[in-house]
Order: sequence, then C-alpha cells, then structure tokens
Amino acid sequence: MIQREKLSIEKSVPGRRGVRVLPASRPAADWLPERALRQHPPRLPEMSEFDVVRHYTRLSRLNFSLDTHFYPLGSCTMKYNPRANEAIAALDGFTAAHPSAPTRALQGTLEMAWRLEQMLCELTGLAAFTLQPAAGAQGELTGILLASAWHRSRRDHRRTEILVADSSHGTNPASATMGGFAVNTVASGADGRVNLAAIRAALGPQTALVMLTVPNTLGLFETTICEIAQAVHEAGALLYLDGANYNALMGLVRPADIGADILHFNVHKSFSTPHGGGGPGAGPVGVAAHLVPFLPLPRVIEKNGRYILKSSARKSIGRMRTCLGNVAVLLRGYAYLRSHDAVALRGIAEDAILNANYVRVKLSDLYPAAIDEPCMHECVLQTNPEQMRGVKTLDVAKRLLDYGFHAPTIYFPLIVPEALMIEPTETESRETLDAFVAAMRAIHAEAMTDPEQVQTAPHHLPVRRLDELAAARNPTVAWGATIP
Amino acid sequence: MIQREKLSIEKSVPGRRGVRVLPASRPAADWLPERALRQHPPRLPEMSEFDVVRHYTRLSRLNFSLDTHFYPLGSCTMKYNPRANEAIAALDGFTAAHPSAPTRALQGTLEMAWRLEQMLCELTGLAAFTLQPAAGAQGELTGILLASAWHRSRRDHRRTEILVADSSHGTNPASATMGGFAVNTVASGADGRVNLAAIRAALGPQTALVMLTVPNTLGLFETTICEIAQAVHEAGALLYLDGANYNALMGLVRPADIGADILHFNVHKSFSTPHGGGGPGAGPVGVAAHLVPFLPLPRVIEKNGRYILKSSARKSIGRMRTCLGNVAVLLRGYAYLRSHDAVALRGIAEDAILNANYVRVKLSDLYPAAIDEPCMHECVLQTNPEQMRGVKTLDVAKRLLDYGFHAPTIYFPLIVPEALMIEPTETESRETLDAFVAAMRAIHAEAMTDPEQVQTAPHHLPVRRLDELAAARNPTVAWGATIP
Amino acid sequence: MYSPHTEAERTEMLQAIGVSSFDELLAQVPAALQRGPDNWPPALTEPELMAHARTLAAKNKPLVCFAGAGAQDHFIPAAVSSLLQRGEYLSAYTPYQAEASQGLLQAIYEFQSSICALTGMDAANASHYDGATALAAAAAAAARITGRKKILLPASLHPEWRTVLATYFKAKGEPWLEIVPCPRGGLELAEVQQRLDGTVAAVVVASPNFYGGLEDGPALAQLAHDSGALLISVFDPISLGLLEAPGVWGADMAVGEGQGLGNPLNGGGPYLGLFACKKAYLRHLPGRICGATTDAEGHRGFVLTLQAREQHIRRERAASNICSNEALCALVATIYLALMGPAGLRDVAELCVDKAHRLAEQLTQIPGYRLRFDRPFFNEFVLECPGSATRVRNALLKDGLLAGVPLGAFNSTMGNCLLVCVTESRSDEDLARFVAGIRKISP
Amino acid sequence: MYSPHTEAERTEMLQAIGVSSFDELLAQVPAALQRGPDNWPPALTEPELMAHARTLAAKNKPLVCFAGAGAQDHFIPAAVSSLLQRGEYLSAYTPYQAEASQGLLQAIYEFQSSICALTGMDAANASHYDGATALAAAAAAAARITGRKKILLPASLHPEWRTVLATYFKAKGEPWLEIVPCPRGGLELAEVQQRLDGTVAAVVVASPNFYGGLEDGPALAQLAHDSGALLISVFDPISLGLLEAPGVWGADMAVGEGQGLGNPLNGGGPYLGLFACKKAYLRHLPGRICGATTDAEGHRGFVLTLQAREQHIRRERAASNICSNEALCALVATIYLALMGPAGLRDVAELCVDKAHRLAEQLTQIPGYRLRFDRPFFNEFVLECPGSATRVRNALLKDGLLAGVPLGAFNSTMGNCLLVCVTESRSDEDLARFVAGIRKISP
Ligand SMILES: Cc1ncc(COP(=O)(O)O)c(C=O)c1O
Ligand SMILES: Cc1ncc(COP(=O)(O)O)c(C=O)c1O
Repeated sequence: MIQREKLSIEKSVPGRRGVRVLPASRPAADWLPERALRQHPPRLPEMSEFDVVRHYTRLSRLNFSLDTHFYPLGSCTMKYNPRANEAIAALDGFTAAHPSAPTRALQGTLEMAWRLEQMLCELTGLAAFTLQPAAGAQGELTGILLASAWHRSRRDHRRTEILVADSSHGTNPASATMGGFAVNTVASGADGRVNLAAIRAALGPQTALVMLTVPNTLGLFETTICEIAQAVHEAGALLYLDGANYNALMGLVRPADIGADILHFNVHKSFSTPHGGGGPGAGPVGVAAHLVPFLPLPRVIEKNGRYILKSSARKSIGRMRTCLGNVAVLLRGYAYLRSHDAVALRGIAEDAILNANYVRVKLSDLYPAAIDEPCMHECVLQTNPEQMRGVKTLDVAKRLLDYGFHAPTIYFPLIVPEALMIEPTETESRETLDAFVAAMRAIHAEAMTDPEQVQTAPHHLPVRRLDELAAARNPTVAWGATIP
Repeated sequence: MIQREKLSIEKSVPGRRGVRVLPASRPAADWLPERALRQHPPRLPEMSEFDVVRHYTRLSRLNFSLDTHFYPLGSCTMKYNPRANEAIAALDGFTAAHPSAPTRALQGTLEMAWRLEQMLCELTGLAAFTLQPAAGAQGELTGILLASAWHRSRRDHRRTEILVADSSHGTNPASATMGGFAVNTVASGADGRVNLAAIRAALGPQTALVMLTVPNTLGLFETTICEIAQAVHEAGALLYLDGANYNALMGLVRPADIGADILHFNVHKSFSTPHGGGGPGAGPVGVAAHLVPFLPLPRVIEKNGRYILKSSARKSIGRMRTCLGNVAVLLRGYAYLRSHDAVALRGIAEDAILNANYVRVKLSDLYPAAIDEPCMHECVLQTNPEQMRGVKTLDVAKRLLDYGFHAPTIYFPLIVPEALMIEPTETESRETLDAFVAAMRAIHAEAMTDPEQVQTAPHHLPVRRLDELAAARNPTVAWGATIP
Repeated sequence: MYSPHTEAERTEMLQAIGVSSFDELLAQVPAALQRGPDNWPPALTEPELMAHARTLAAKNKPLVCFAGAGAQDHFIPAAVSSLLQRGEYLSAYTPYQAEASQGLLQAIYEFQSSICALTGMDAANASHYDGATALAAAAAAAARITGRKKILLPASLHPEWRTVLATYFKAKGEPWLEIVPCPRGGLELAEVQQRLDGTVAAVVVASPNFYGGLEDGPALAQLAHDSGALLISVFDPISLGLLEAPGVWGADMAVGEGQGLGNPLNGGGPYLGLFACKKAYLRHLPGRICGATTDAEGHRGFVLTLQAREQHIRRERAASNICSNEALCALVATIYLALMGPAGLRDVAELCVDKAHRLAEQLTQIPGYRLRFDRPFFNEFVLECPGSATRVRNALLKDGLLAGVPLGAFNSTMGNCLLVCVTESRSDEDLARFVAGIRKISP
Repeated sequence: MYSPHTEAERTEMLQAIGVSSFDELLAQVPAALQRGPDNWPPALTEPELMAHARTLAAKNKPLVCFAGAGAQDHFIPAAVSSLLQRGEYLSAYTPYQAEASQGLLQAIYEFQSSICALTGMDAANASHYDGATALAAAAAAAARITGRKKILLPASLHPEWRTVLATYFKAKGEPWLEIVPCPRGGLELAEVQQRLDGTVAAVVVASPNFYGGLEDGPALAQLAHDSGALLISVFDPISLGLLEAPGVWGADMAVGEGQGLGNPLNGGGPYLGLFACKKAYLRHLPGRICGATTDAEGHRGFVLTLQAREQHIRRERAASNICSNEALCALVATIYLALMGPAGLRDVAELCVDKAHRLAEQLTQIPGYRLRFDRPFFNEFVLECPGSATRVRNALLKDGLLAGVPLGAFNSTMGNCLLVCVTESRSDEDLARFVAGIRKISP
C-alpha cells in the first residue's frame, strides 16, 4: 500500500527537533579551542520523533524479510530467528556491560563465551575456538593468518599459496589474497565436487592451506573429503573448512573427524541469529590442537568456576578486532544451541536436507538440477533460456518477487550457468515449499506463453526493475553528492 | 504486496508444535477426577513458532495504523505514542508486580499512581481522582454511580434523570441507562452548542446529572458552559464533563474552574497511550471535594513518603473492577505528563487547535464546515452528495484509504448529516496535513469527473469494499460456526 | 514536546488560517477560564524520564510469585511481546474502516474463535475490560434474556468480583444478587436448589473457584436449566487446556479473566475480560464483535458486525456502554494460544496442576499446616496455617517469596488461611524454597 | 526444535522425494563420518532458557560507567530499539534483490549520507566490522592508492587498534606500520614530519585520540599532503556534532567506531565500523555501497552498487574480503542520527565535553590527582593517580562505579593512569559519587 518514501533529508524541516537532552551547563567553546569546532552543522535530517518513527516504519514495509516472506537464499541459511534469543540479547545485564570492565564484573558474559566455546568444540571435535571474528569472511582471514603463523613457526617459509575450489564462495579467494597468499583455483569435476586428483596435482611444498566448503556451494558433500584431508596433510599443508553450510551437518558430522585443521562457522547462518539486512554476524574459528597457541587474543579461561581473560600468548597472531567478538550475536547463538538436545540438533540438519531435496525433486523437471542427485541443505537448479523463450535466471528471480517470494541466490556458484541456488532451511513448512514450487512452475508456464511478462518483472513491487548499470556508471551514494 | 492471509486455523497442521514447556511429573488424571477433564482438545491452531510469527507479522501489514498512516479519526485523538513510554511500561519492575503483593513490595507502582493522581488534580483543579476505570465509558458509569450515591446520601431520591446533549458520544446515554437513569436528550442550537435555555428548561428536581463534552463533538467550546454549570447546580444536579476531548484544553483550561463536579479523562486519547486496535485504555475519574468520599476503592494514600492502599470507606460506591486500574496504561500516561512542562502542556492544545483549523480552512470550500467558525482540536466537515454527483461521506472515506490516509470519523456526531469529523492532533506535521488536504481535494475533483471511481472505492487495499450488511444478516463470528 | 512544528511553521499556518495570532482561535473560550495548572513540575527529557522510571520500578520488590486470586504468573513466550510491539497493531484504533484494518480484524476473529474453541461456545466478543466486568455484563444480559431479576452468586466467587457486581447494579437496583454460601469451599447442590425459584435469571459457577476448587458444573447447569435459569460459567482459560469446556457441560454463557494468556501481571492491569456464549445469545453480547463477510469481488474479509447492539448506534437503548475494550490484550491471547496450540496449553495446564499438588502435598506434611477444603483443585489451594496467614506471608517475603494471598481481609473467619497459587513458571527449586521457608518459621 | 514438520509430514515428504528412508539422502556422506557430538547437554525449553540467561546476565555487575577506550555509554532513545526490532529489518539479508529491499536500501543510503554529512566526506560504505578493522581497510586502501608501503600510526591511537593492524598485515608483510611516539599525549608535527619520506602512504590521525585529546588535524593533513601521503582521520561520530569535520580540515579518508550512535555496549560487540572518503577514492571503499538509480519507469530507487570491487565478483583480485557487515548497527546509527538531528547531536556532544571537563576539574582538586596531559580533550582524559590506577578502579567498583580503564596494561609507564570517560548519560550525581569515591580512598 505504501509505495515510495521521500528520503529523511527530504522530510527535514529547519529547526524541527526529535529527541532532546538537557542543555550543557557551559558551552563547548568554554572548554575547547574555537578552531576545533565545526563551522557548519552537519547536514542531518531535522525531524520530530514521530517523523522518524513513521519514516522508518514505512520504509520497513517496502522490504521483504524472513518474517514476512519465504527467503530461500542459497548459502545464506535464512532460518527462523527465535524470539527468545532476541529477548535474551536484550537483557540489561548483557547490553550494559562495558568490554573494559574487570572480569569480575563480566562473569556472565565470560561464562557464556566460555560455554559457547565448549559447545562448539563438542560439536566439531576441534580443540578450541576463538569467538572474535565478526563474520565468516573475517573468520577466513583469521584462519589464513593462523595457517601463516603456523608455517612460520615451523620455519617453513615456502608456503605462499592457498588452494581454493572454483565453486567456493568469493570470500575464500579474497581472504587468501588479504592474507598475502597467492590463490590457486582448483576446478570441480563433473559431479560438482572438487577433484581429488586435481587437488593432489596442485598440492606441493608451496601449499599453505587448502580451503574447502563442506557441503560445497552446490549443496553436495565432498565425497572424497577424507582422502583430500590426508593428501593435504601429507603435503605439509593445512585443511580449512568453510563451515558456512554447516546447517547440513549439524549434529551429524564432526569436522575434526574429517581432518579439518581450521574451520569457521557463521553464527548468523547455522545458529539462527538474525542477518539484520547484512549483519552483524559472528564467525568463530575452531582449530585442531596444534593451532591453539596461535589463536588471537583475548581468550576466555575458566579457573575454578571463575572466568578470566588471557590477553597475552607468545605465539598468538594478535587481535582480529577489539574486544571479545560480537558478543550479542554469540549470545543468541549460544541460546540457540542450548535449545537443542543431540537429537534435535541432528533434526536441524535432517529437515534442512529434507526440505532441499523436496524442492529439488518437485522442480527439476522444469529447472534442471546442476547435478542430478540428492543434495544436502540446498539445491542448485538452472534456468534454461533456450527452452524458456529467452527467460533467464534473473527474470525468474524478479518474477518470483511478484509472487511474494524472495528469490534464491542467483548466478552462484559461478561454475553453474544460470544458477538458482535454493536453500529452504529446516524452519519452512511443507505448505510454504509447495507454494514456492507452484510459483516456480507458474513462472515457467508464463515464460512459455508470455515471456515478456517475466522479463519485465517485477510488476507489483514498490519499484519496477532497477537499473544497476546506471547506478554504477554514475554513482550517487549520498544525498547531494553525485560522484562523476 | 501481501494481500490475503489464511486464518491461523487454516494453516494448522495436526501435531505441529510451537512453544514447548517441560512435561509434568505426573499426568493430571493422577490429581483430578477424570470427569472434570475435557474429552476433546480445543480446536486451536497447531503451528510452529515461526508459523505464528510470520502469520501475525503478515497480518499486521494489512493494517493502517498511526505509525504507518495519518489517522485523523475525530474524537479519538490519534496522536503519536512515545516510544519511551512503551519502554517504561515494559520494565520488569512494573510488569512483574502482582496486584495482591503487600504494599511494601509495590511502592513503585503505588508511588506512580499517587503522583499521577496529584498531577491530574493539578491539571484539572479537581479534588481527587480514581484511576480504576478501564476506559472512558467505564469512567462515565463510575461518574454516574458517584452522582447516584451522592444524591442518595442526601436522601434525594427524586433524581432519576440524566441530561445529555444530542451531539454527545453514544457512551454518555448508554452509561446513563446502565446506571439506572432515564435519559433526556437536549438539542443543540444552530451554533452547534447545547442551548442554555434548553438546558434550563430541562433541568428540574428529577435531574441527577448533566453530561456535557467540552469541547463538544463538533470541536466547539460550549461558550455558555459557566452559565450552564450555575444552572445545573442551582437545580441541585451535578455537572459531568466528558473529558475525551481534553486534548484541546490541555494546560489551557481547568475543568474545576468551569464548575465540573465529575470528569473523566481518556488516557488513551489525551495522554498519548496507544489504542492497541481498540484498547486497553484508562478512564480516570476526577471529582470535586464533595464527591471524594464516594470514590471507588482501593485508593492510594501517601503517608510520610510511603504509599498504602485504602480499601474500605463507608460511603464508597464500591469497586468498578479488580485491582487499581489499568496500571500499565496509567504508567504511560504518567510518563507522558512528566515529559511536558506547563508551557509544553499548553503547546499540546495549541498545536492541536492550530492543526484542526488549518485543515478546516483548507477544505471548507469543498467540504463545508458544519459550523463555520474557528474550531478547537477537530473540525466537522460535510460531504454534499448533491454537489458531488451522489458521492457520499462513506465514499470519500473509502477513497481516502486508496490515497494512503485513514478516514476521519464519519457520520458522527449524529446531528451533522454526512459528517466528516477530522482530528489531526498536534503531532502531525504540516506536510502531512497538506498531503491530506490535497487528497481530499483530489477526491472532490474525482467525484466531479468520475463519481463511480469514488463510490466503488477502495481499489488499492487488500480487500475491496466489504459487505457489512451481509455480515450482520448472517453472522459468522468464529471458525466453523455460522450462526443463523 | 511531541509536536513537530517550528515557530516559523506556526506563524505560517496561522497566516494560512487567516488569523493574526493564536489567541484569535481561542475566542470561544471565555478568558476567565483560560488558566493552566499552578504547580506543574519541570519537564523531564527522555534520559531523565527513563532514569526516574527505573527508580520507581526498582521500588517494586522482585518476588517469586505464589499469589493468584485472579492474576497468575504464567510464562509469556518471547514471540508474544515481540509481535505485540509492532506499530501496526499497537498504534491502530478500533477498526472502524474495515478495509484498512483487515489484519487486526482477522486477528480479532481468530481471538473470538479461539475463545469459542476453549469454552465450547458459539460466539465471543472482541474482549471486555476484565473478568469481573465481563461477569457483570453477563449477569445483566441474563436478566434481560430471561426477564428475571435475581442472580445467584456463589460465595466461592472472587470476593472482589462480587463487589464489582454489587457496585454495577446498586444504582439501578437490578439485577439483585443473592450469595449462595460455600462453607466447604464450593457450591452445594442443595444450597443452590433451595434458592432456585422463578425469579432467578442465572446461576453463576466459577470453576476453578476463588479457592482453586472445582465445582460440579454439569449438575449445577441441570439445576439451573430445570428452573428456567441460565448458567453463567466463570472460567480460567489456562485450565481449559485440561478441563471440560463449559459449553460442553451445559453453560449458556462463559466469562473469564484472560490475563494468564500471555499478559503480564502489570500490578493489576490491563487484563482481559473474556465473554462467550451460545448462539442463542449472540445478540446479547456486549461490545465489539468481528464477523466474516465478503468484499465486492467475493473475497473473504472481516468487519465489526452487529453494531446495532452498540452504544454508538443505539445510545440510551444500548445494552452496554462499552466502547474501548482490551484489544491488544486480546491480540496477545490470540498469539499465545496459537503458539501453544491444544497440546501446549494442555502441557501448561498439566504442569500447573502437578506443581500445585506437589507443593500442597509437601506443605501439608509440615505440622500445623493443612488444606482448608478437601475438594479437587486446579492450581490454587487454601493453606490453613497454625497462625496468622499474613505473618506467614510476611515471613517468606524476606526470602524473596510472595507465598500467596492471606484471606483474612476477605473473610474474617479465614485469618489463618493463605491462598496459594502455583503456575508452570515455578521451578522445583522455587517449590523447595517455599517449603523450606515455611519450615523455618514453624515451631 | 524450530522445524515445523510432524513425523507424518516427514514420511510424506520422503515419499514425494522418492526415497524410502532419510538415510538414502545421506548416501554421499561417508558412514564413518556420521557422528554427532558425544556430550551434548539436554535441551532447555524456552522458560528454562530464559531463566538460565537471566542467571547469566545477573552475573555481570551493573556499574555506573566511566569507561570509554573505544566503547562509550551514550544514551539510546527508546525509538531506536523499537524500530530495530521490526522483523522487516531484523530478519532480512543483504539486499541482493533490490526491488524487494527498497526500505533497507534507502536506509543504507541515508546512513551513508549521514556519515558523509558528519565527516564532510563524499562517500561512505554501508559499514565495516568495527572501527579498528575499518582503519585496517583504510590503511590497505591508502597503500593501494599511493603505491606506497608505509603507514604512520600515532602512539596516541588505541593500542588495540594498532594490534589489529599489525595482525592484519603481518602475514602479507605490507603495508608496514611505523609508530609515531606521542609522549605528550598527542602527535607532534616534527615527529611526523621527520618520518614523512616518499614511502609513506598515509598518516593516521585519531582526534579525539585514545587519551581523549584533540590533535592538530589541519596541520597534519598539510604535512601529509605535502609529501604525497594521504591523511586518514580516526573520528568519534558523537564528537563530530561539535568538532570540525575531517573532510573539511583535509582528511582524505575517515574511519571511526560508530557504537556510540545508538548501539549498546554489549560487552564488546557488535559495534559499527564507519568508513568514509573523498570522491576520488570511492572505488577503493571496501564492502557494500548503496547507490541511487531509477527503475524501468524512471522512478528513483536504490541498489547495491560498484559491486565489481567486491569479493563475490572479483574473488582473489578483490581489495577486501568483507561480505557480511554490521548493517543492523548501521540502521541503528541512521535512526539515532535522524532522531538527534544536527542540534541534538551538538547538544549531546556539548554535554559530553561539559561533564567531562567538570569532572576533570573536580578530580584534579583532590591532592595527588592530576591530568597526565595538558591538551584539549573531548570527553575522555587521563587521570594520574597517586598510586596504582587499577587499585583506584577496584576501590570504586565497590561503590558500583566503573571509574575508567587503567592504562598500565597498555603501557607499563602508565600504571598510575586511569582513562576516564564521561558521556551525557552520567548525571551530576554520578559525577559527585565519583569524586566522593576518590576522596574516600585518598590519604
Ligand atoms: C560459503 C560461504 N562462505 C563464506 C561466507 C562469508 O560469510 P560472511 O558473510 O559472514 O562474511 C558466506 C556468506 O555468504 C558463505 O556462504
Ligand atoms: C467524546 C467521547 N466520550 C467517551 C468516549 C468513550 O471512551 P472509551 O472508548 O475509552 O470508552 C469516547 C471514545 O471514543 C469519546 O470520543
């Protein structure tokens, strides 16, 4: 019903005020040198409190979200965000804690962090976790710095290369570069898995780390993963598992049993914390025993039921950010794990796998699966423009919006042309899946009869299809500022 | 974007579970006689937690509300609901308090109630307030019972009648009947005010109470109110002021100075607490000194900085409900009053009056004002179907929805044909008023060119115009139950 | 404070209105009346206000709650509060424009349906102020329906509810209330029967009653009906997860306090009056009722219906004056019931019964403590103490426990009696603390 | 737990898939790997979970907070949290489908604009992990832009930020970090100038710096530019309500920690990395950037733009790996800034300055206490105590005050130094308690 909103600055009225605080007893000029003070007030909107509340309430209604729409973004694990966990994260005791308070005043936060670390170790079989990384990508960088430090500690300075799969998430190679490594991309086989032989061939004394995603971004388990792990270790390299897709393995597989040396989780995916429109997340990194001394600081240590922070360690790589990590996100993840017993934990993976296969089977006659076999937590299907009168994956995605469904992840993994990467997650009901399947099938039918209808979608959203090229060609990224 | 939602029961799946609690140690049949237990489980929806969250989130999006739309319902005072007051009402200390806890454990709640009463007295000049009534209508009944008890205490048993204005809110006469009184309706004059002469003529030894609304429901101040008060008192009757429209007089007029014996406030109107889709509200009733002994119980009493509950009083009319009142609503009202100094308080009334007059002046050429003079907090305009090609007030109201505005109150007060009762409140900005005015003018133009467009509105809402007659003719008020 | 206008805007708007000063707009208000409050405190900014409110809130003592008596400390799922805070619900008015309020109306329809499902009734209204005022409305309706004037109220009904009814009907003089004594903590059939003459409009039966005890609803309904009276059931909605629905055992109307369905204790309100009835009495329901209908294209939609009953149409001939109700509390209840479902509600009810009975068992093993009544009870029971119940309650306060409600204030013969309530929110550890607390003060 | 499926549905779905048991779907996972955790605790129901969490939360001691050092206890208006909880924001992902995410995208655009307005810059990204990592990204960008390898970091920069940069660049070996000593609590022009050879990519200037002190930004910018280096400003967004914008005094990039803009302390995170720059460097911004565009009908709309910079397109050639950011914290900041506006933000900043200086004045009247540095400061200052600052801090803990951050852990020569922070949230009474607490322990 609401279509477009002006920008906040366009609603601004000079002199209008929102929330007020008491005036200062003396003007700042009494305390600070005049030349330090700003000449012009910042161009922020001047709005009443009500203006602001109505503005951001109305804006929110222009959005699709998990709470309002099925949101099957592959690789993003858009599962229900339990409300109890939000309530917990909002408890004063947690929100008001200053990170530099002495540990005796932070026992609640520290105990939570310590317990969470224990649970992650239990879940994975790994020896220890750092909770510091703010997201998956930062977890990757942490892992890469750990690998680098480990090789350096062994005076092995030849290891300048990281192997990544061509199906890997873009953050894997990008992180490798940030860590100062050369990237060697290993091609996937026809079965959608990395090729054991190709890995073997690529491994060498220059290999520092092999980064693999399990299950991979085609939603497939790397069937030769144990052999790969062995080969990696024999080559003197380390194995990094990107755990972003761990939802498929929750309570089902312990990455340590695979032979992982390093792994990151995405708490904002597998452990149900809200994505918040892009973040915040948390990307704890687990390591096998030999890497523990290298973990970043601080680390929470338990001593006779008290929790303290260890802030120095000779071999530590340092700090990935200030403080412990994204505590309020970790807290939600902790609450999530505590809500499941071992059976329910495995149930997460099982129902995630069940739902993905259900969608796959119900759609793959019209949208062929990239790899035609049972999948794990997500399935990667394809649009065939030749069979669909020129309709592409992008068009299908946009048309889905008209049907009231968020689109799957599209054009990823890069190795699958016209990819539609569908991850329903375990929290979606069969009725929702059926409705989604029906919409996908209806769009296929539309393509056959009226392809333009699909190609010009969306038709029923607050805006019509947006011109992304124009945005990049002539970027306008702030009010009143056009950058040529 | 979301159009229709199934009912929760239609989304129900047998065996599906939402929130769980621990199982009991023993089944109920161990403790209770078998025959007391129900044979069939209640037909409630079986949903997952996520089902429920998504269902009620999506449903909410089918709604207009103050936070999302201008909502100029006359007489309802749809002003901004400050978020700080919501946060205050949600403080554990207040929400967890059991009403039967001893007063020593309830000092916070009691102090708030006591302070609120003091502030209401200060605001009105009245001697005391009961905070017990749950809404304005219950406040009215309370006032009527007080009047009845007062006359009885004076052994004046002839007073069987209550005078109400024909422009009064329906609750006034309905409350009078509930209190056991006959209702005598006094006609308004051509100036939209009750006629002093008519009141004088109607007053007599049978008159228990005169109920007037100030400003009245035409948004006009009763100019002869002081003379009326005098006449009422000379006749031995009491004067009740319906304070639902007090927003116009906030900090500007003290009802005691008018001569009010009894008055109710609508905390959910004048004092900004959210209407919540129909309630809860709070309807505190204030009285002049002679009526204090009759107030319902319990009452909060202060003694040396401690607060206790007075639970018996010989002359008290009794109790209007259990406990103190709608405490969480009162708390918000208290917070609201504390947010204003005397100047800001008067500013509420001033800006409410300013906004109403602004709309009136900008629209009354097309929608004539019922009474053509400055108004107080609201203006009552009219649709003229003869001039507007048959378009009626109902049609204008429905068409406004298409334009993204909630409709004003319509067909009230009953004495104004085709009434549009517009109360913008002081929290709406000029831009919003201008946009509303533009929509009203556009609808007028539409009526002249394409009346059907208006008469068949709404066109852009989740449903088209609903058949209210059919609903009443064949009422279906619960799932699976059609009442013939 | 919350007005957006700047001084410049005010001036421009006055110009647009065509007056030269604001005072011109106030011409109709006699100058003598224009006077604000004399002693008004300075305004608090939001930070100050929050600090002040926190200080006040901290003056309420946090207690582990074993008090009931019409308000129970049930668990509230986090999803309830989170949904409730959505502005689309919170900041809407009564849905007068149905097309713009389908979300709210559908939720009300679901509320009515859920209450019907719980109670076994055919219709329910969109809520009443609280349980006591719902009962007053039901009593008045029964009198109207039967054309009779007397209401039999059990002495086992909440004493404050009895006072509310007396207050409501005092001025009007009708219906009359007759109290049926309950010396053994509940209604006895003979006591009811002997009062059932042709003037009785309705028999009121609360089960669980004020003392937590269960009444013999079916037999009482039979008696009432035999004499041409209606039976009004007073129910606890949580208990109906487990107990037979009043509509099944013969009640004609059912009213209750719905606070326990997801609404916090809040120091006394807002609570939630529930009112359901058999279809024959639909048009006697007071207040808002939502009904299903169709729109101009034949799609289902919802509207407020049967408005001809209401004050805004019928004015002095309306059967009730209710206008604002407890809509948001009803929404809470709707969401709560959807989250719980039939199985969850049964679990909650079973936990209440189980924990209450286990506590009662343990307490009555302490010398000097016994149950005052021997009828089956739901989750409240009357504990007779060796001495003043108020003293017992006060002693346990020091341990942070609110042990219950002393009954002496309601009934002078019950000075030693403590009304104890146990909900699913009380942990086994809480129970143990209660027992230990009592042992500590026992001789 | 949160899956909706019943056993019956699971069976039916397996049938629909065409397998006879779930295990068939797992065929690709080697059986030897199928093993869950060995010692997993029993599940907590929601009531148990809430109780457990409340117990944990209660183990954090509530303190009146005078600690800063990168995280400050600013006032958070209630409207912020209320809007933030809307599912439409909370439960959305990065806006990959722009047409279905216009609300979020517009809010990001408003965020970027607000940060530009504060900093006097032309462009800002949609957020970074925190201030420290934003600085690391800026340093890397400066090296890339200038083709130079050295970054001058002031010793007055937050020591943990220095560690973060060192950690980030250690493996890669570049850029190199050179620390400019700040014995008098801030940068001295000569110290900077003597290090400014042709290898310096950027000079970093934090103002207010770690010690709360203001630096001479304009002069430092001039020096940097003269030698072909960039100037990276580290700012506190609250201070920019009052202090001159870095973009105005010559900074090329500006990074900061945005926690104070409406985000709670949260024991350390999530916080909000801010990153803004002059237009010349737009394409060197890491992470998400929202840009305005038009739709097929010519209406304005918003999209994520310049994605060719990012990891998902550019992979190993991307300048940054950032993917998830701190979007919700950025939304909070956007709403906070809209509520405050320029005047409100100035008021907050002025209060901070005023209260901090008043506290400093009072504390330094106590014998033995003095300010360690004599530069102008914003709302943090280094208090030199007569003895161990940790002891002072610990003593005040007993009064419920967190008096600040002892600096001995960062710098062994500063064992007597306490970094004290005063925000607008501290009342005059809090200040008085602090002073009284210090007097109590003074000899
Ligand atoms: C497989 C995979 N790896 C890594 C990441 C990066 O995680 P984050 O966005 O938390 O940085 C993602 C996120 O989409 C992912 O799907
Ligand atoms: C003038 C007037 N009087 C009384 C009332 C009744 O108040 P409530 O709805 O709180 O019962 C109203 C509410 O609309 C009103 O406008």
